[in-house]
Amino acid sequence: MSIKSYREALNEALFEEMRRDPSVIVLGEDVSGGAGGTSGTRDAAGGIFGVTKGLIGEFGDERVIDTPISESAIIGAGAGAAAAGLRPVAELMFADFVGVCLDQIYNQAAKFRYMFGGKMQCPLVIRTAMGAGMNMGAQHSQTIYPMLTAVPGLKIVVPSNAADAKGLLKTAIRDDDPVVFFEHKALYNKKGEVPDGDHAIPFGEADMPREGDDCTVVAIGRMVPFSEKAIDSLADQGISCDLVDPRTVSPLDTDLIFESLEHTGRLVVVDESPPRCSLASDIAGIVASEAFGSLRGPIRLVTAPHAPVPFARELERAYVPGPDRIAQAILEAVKG
Amino acid sequence: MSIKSYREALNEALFEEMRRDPSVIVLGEDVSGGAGGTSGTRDAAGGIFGVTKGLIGEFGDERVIDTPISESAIIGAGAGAAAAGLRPVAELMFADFVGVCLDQIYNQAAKFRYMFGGKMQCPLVIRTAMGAGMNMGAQHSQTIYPMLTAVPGLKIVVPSNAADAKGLLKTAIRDDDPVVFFEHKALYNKKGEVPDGDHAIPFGEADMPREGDDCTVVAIGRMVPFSEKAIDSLADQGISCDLVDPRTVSPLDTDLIFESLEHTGRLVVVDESPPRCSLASDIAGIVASEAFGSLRGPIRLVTAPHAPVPFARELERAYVPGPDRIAQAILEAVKG
Amino acid sequence: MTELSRDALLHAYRRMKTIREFEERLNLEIQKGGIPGFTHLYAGQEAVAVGVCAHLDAGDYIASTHRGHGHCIAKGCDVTGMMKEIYGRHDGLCKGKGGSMHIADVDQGMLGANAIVGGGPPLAVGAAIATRLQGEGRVTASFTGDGGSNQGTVFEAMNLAVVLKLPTVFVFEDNGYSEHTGAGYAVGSDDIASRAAGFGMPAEKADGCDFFAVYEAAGRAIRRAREGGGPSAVEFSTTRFFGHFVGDPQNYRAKDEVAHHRETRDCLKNFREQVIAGNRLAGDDLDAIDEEVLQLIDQSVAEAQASAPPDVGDVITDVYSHY
Amino acid sequence: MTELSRDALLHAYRRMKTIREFEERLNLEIQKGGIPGFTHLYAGQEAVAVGVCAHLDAGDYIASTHRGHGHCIAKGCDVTGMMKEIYGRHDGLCKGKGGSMHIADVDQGMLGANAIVGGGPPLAVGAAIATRLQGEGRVTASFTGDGGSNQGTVFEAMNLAVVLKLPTVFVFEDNGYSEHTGAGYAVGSDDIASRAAGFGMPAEKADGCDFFAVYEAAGRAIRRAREGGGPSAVEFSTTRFFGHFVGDPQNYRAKDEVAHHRETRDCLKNFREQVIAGNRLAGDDLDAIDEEVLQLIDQSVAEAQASAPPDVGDVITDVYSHY
Ligand SMILES: Cc1ncc(C[n+]2csc(CCOP(=O)(O)OP(=O)(O)O)c2C)c(N)n1
Ligand SMILES: Cc1ncc(C[n+]2csc(CCOP(=O)(O)OP(=O)(O)O)c2C)c(N)n1
Ligand SMILES: [Mg+2]
Ligand SMILES: [Mg+2]
Repeated sequence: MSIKSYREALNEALFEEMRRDPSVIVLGEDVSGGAGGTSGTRDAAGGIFGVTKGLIGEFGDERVIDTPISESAIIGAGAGAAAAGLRPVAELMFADFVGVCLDQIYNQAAKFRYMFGGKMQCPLVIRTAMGAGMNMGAQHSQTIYPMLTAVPGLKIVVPSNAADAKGLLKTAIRDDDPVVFFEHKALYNKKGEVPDGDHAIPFGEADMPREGDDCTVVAIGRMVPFSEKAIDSLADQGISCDLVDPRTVSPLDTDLIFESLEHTGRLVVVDESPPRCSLASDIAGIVASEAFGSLRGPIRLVTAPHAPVPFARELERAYVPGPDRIAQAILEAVKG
Repeated sequence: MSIKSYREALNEALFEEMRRDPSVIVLGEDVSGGAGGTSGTRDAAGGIFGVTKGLIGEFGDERVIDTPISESAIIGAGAGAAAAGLRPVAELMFADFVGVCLDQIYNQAAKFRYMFGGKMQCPLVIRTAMGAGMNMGAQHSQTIYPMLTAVPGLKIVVPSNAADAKGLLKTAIRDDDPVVFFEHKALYNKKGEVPDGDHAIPFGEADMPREGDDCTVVAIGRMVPFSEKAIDSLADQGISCDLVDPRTVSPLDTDLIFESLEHTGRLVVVDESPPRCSLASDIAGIVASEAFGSLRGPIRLVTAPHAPVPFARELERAYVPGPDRIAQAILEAVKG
Repeated sequence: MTELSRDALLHAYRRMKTIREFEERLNLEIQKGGIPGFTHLYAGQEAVAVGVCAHLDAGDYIASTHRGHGHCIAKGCDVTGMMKEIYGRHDGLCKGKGGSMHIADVDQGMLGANAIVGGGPPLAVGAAIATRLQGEGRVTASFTGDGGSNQGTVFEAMNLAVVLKLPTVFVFEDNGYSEHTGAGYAVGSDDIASRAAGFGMPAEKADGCDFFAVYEAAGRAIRRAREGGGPSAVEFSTTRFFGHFVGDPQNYRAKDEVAHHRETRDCLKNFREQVIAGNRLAGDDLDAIDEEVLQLIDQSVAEAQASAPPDVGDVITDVYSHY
Repeated sequence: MTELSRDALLHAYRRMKTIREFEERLNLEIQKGGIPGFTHLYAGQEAVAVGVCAHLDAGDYIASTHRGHGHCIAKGCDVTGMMKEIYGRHDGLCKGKGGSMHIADVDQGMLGANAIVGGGPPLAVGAAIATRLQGEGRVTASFTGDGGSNQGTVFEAMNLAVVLKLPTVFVFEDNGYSEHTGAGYAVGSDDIASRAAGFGMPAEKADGCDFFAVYEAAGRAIRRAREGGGPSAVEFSTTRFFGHFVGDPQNYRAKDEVAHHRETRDCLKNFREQVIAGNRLAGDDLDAIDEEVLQLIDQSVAEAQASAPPDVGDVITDVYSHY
């Protein structure tokens, strides 16, 4: 164990996996940086969030590939390289840019295995930065993962802390199916205990960072630390909650959610996305159809409003679900 | 009133709106067809499903614009023309192709009004053909509308019959916001009574083609006629249902759904999409949070499986929810 | 044609003839019914697929299009497995899950037909990243039509290949039409090759109805790629003998256009004339192949029609390796 | 420069100087804190935005980029409204909902800065469909960087504009870098103009640090568009005086590069020298403008800092016209 930031944990996972397996490559915009620059320095960026920092020094530019601003070509090249035997980790700088490469993700990589009768595999990992909180505006702050959770053939990972970031990225790279790995940009600097060396977390196994009796809270990504705050703030009112962090939303560990619900009977789902066709309504819908009997009251959905992400600090703060709104929803669920 | 096919109803709406308003234009691949061909015939296609047939003859090639295979440019040009004062109807030949133009739909057109403080409007209509049933395979048979329902700023229309097709397309063209209009390709030949002349159906007002007491069935697009079959097949067992056809899934008429539920207490949601983050789980989630008190039993979700759309007849038939599965779900809901 | 051995010539002719008969027969069978979906036939363009793939072996990859039967056969996919796939049978190349527009066989280096126009080139570029890293002088090629050449993904793929100096070849097949629209309308530049050249790679044009012209031009590009010379583009003018898909009324084409092309631009006829005139092969050699091919196609159709559909339980298999 | 009246010269200088001081001041204010998000400064490239927009009026449309302040000012957006927007104030040009990367003012024909690289050109092409149909000889222009020139959407937009012969101009600003990557690496072709020419439209290059060179080249292209001659591309080599965004350590740049460019490639210095040498304007004329501009910027910053944030209730307004 050692204390590392979410960013450092991801970087460590990449180093370890690239050392372990020579078929792992990294490609994307500025994953090294400095190509064609006047200083002659490579690794000038190491990814604009620094997650791929240092890789080119050890692995060279045949395995750490800077690309033009051509997301369809980046993701498509990743998918093609994966079909041809590599394990590419393609970086989509911001999740919002899925708009310029969705086809290669959802009609190509995601469908190869099925369309081709199980005979082609596509072990592609797409790493991407998502989420609001840094006033980057409507086109650089979206969560996006609900759109891709809807796509059969993809596995969707949303780590909420440094240890999971490392353990899930290692699993993603070793997985034989295409994985979209959503990193919350407001978490990159968040530090936590991270197991050293080989630490791989299986997909489809949720974590439960809080345990309690009165309510089950399911939260995703950055909403997990916010929910921990909310839950802890209710302790002095004698309210305790199970907090379920799915870690992967596809596959989704419904067992743990259902199990917890049998005990608590109350459900709050917290998702940074706008409400429609979100993970919040998705999980609520699954529960209402498969675990209805456990519900002792209405499910509370805590999401962003049905609006784009605004720029101004005050507006963005009002937009993103925070500990207060989560605590409020828990109170309503428990009292209601 | 006169009997028309879904295709003819759409074509009529386009003729009427283009006559009414010179700022309405149509653009897309082969919306006329024959440009650059050796026969010299224009209108060789009229859209590959024939929906734009005849328009070029009356309105000319400055208002009926054939384009190269460049969906980002098609949708982006539509958005830009809309921002500059036109009311473009852009055709995205198959909804599956959203993958090569999503950015222009969801980051551009959908967000203009909000990002720019309400000062820009984008009255763009994107018409697109969706759905399975014709053995077109994994990349030409998807429903897609759940992905776009998740996008604030878009209005999403899914007509289930010829009359609605005409009435909703006219409303879409007159609407000042971007609208994505999903036409089910298996419905194009379906005939029905269509009001002549000006017939515009407001968005956000669901229809109720069946009324009953035992269960509320909410179905979308082609699932509406399938649900009618299913409901009718249960009549002799003394089971009757409300059937709610939302017609527009964004905005969604939750009032009518809730009202019906108060009466029936049972809910079945039918969606041709795969289950995750679908309209089925979305509507179920909304009900479980806002109308929980009306529910007397688990919500039944009838969807496609979590898989791409298969090619072979037998597989596709097993993939698409049909009247039997819907009837089965209603029975479970009522008995359960 | 000097470079080609007698066996190579026979092999090329067999492949072209197999494609032709495969498509001619499909055209009939589809009209009879019994084949699901809609199918795009490659007849008329055989010289392109075969002339390019004659330079490739199973370790080299190609990415294809919605009109992929010819590319599959040229790259060595099993004809009966393809026919069964197109019929949607359980023992088709893709278990009946893919169909005509989604035939792939990675063991043959065939990365798949693709129902998304412009979907293939980025994949071929990525496969070239792999083959170069694996370091065995292997190359990749993508096929794109005149219509597909206008898709942004194809332009991005070309620039990326140039930037990374990848061993890949962009093959453009100008058959004159993108569905119902003429190439002269939708391709704004003088031609596809000059636009590709603008991206900073060698680009040449050749007659796609002349196998030898294709073979030579493709050979130069593929050799360059193998030798580390980076990507190239080759544009072939060709023609399709059928509509965009079976059932297309083809109102956009002059009445006599297809007949005229079958008369004057038939790559099989041309090949036969050239090899006989050059005393490389005898008419009997070719006739014998014609016979064998017809039998092969009969056989494959019979097997396909006799084969069972997939088990409906398979609708949910093969989505993931594990989930 | 003969073509330009004294007023036009003064106007151009004022706009360039306004952009320069706007950006220099933002660079300071951002480092002090108080400005949300991250901001891309246009300083160094002023001659391009102003030289192009000098040929446009409010009825003509432009589509901009993430580095849009210069384009906005050159097209006539209100400077104080922009400053307030960048500070995220309720009375900003976009009510504080857009911010630096999303400033638009449709009344000025400004279709918006755009945080999606390559997002703008398709919009400008579409606006040209509108202006042509509305038939008043109005034109549109899109601005794209060297990095953005590799985006598929830009290539598609160029081909579509050529096919439809639309009155639009593709302006490419090569400032040497795409974030941390050199243009020489990411643009595979010799240059952006030759690649654009391959699409079948006139394309020329000019020095983007010389206002008059920009003015002449842009003028030819815009005149061609107005007169129905169809689209053109113009590439301007320029330089950015700051990092990709404020805070960029710029490790990819040689230590002295920016200083050298400020010394030798400052479009404002060049302009001053040229107009004085040509006896078109006196130094005093320019000094007077410098004074006024500094006051304007001071004023706009003061107003922006004094202004109130948006009402949190507005987080859900302006999503739809009605819903
Ligand atoms: C992204 C996308 N857009 C449109 C289509 C519909 N479509 C299928 S084939 C085709 C024409 C392709 O023309 P070309 O590239 O010349 O190939 P050809 O059919 O001539 O072989 C079109 C428009 C598609 N499948 N994918
Ligand atoms: C589609 C997309 N990809 C990547 C980015 C991230 N990004 C923002 S600016 C930029 C560099 C743009 O370079 P260039 O076009 O030369 O414009 P400049 O910054 O030099 O003005 C990148 C990669 C983006 N905003 N959108
Ligand atoms: Mg073609
Ligand atoms: Mg640049």
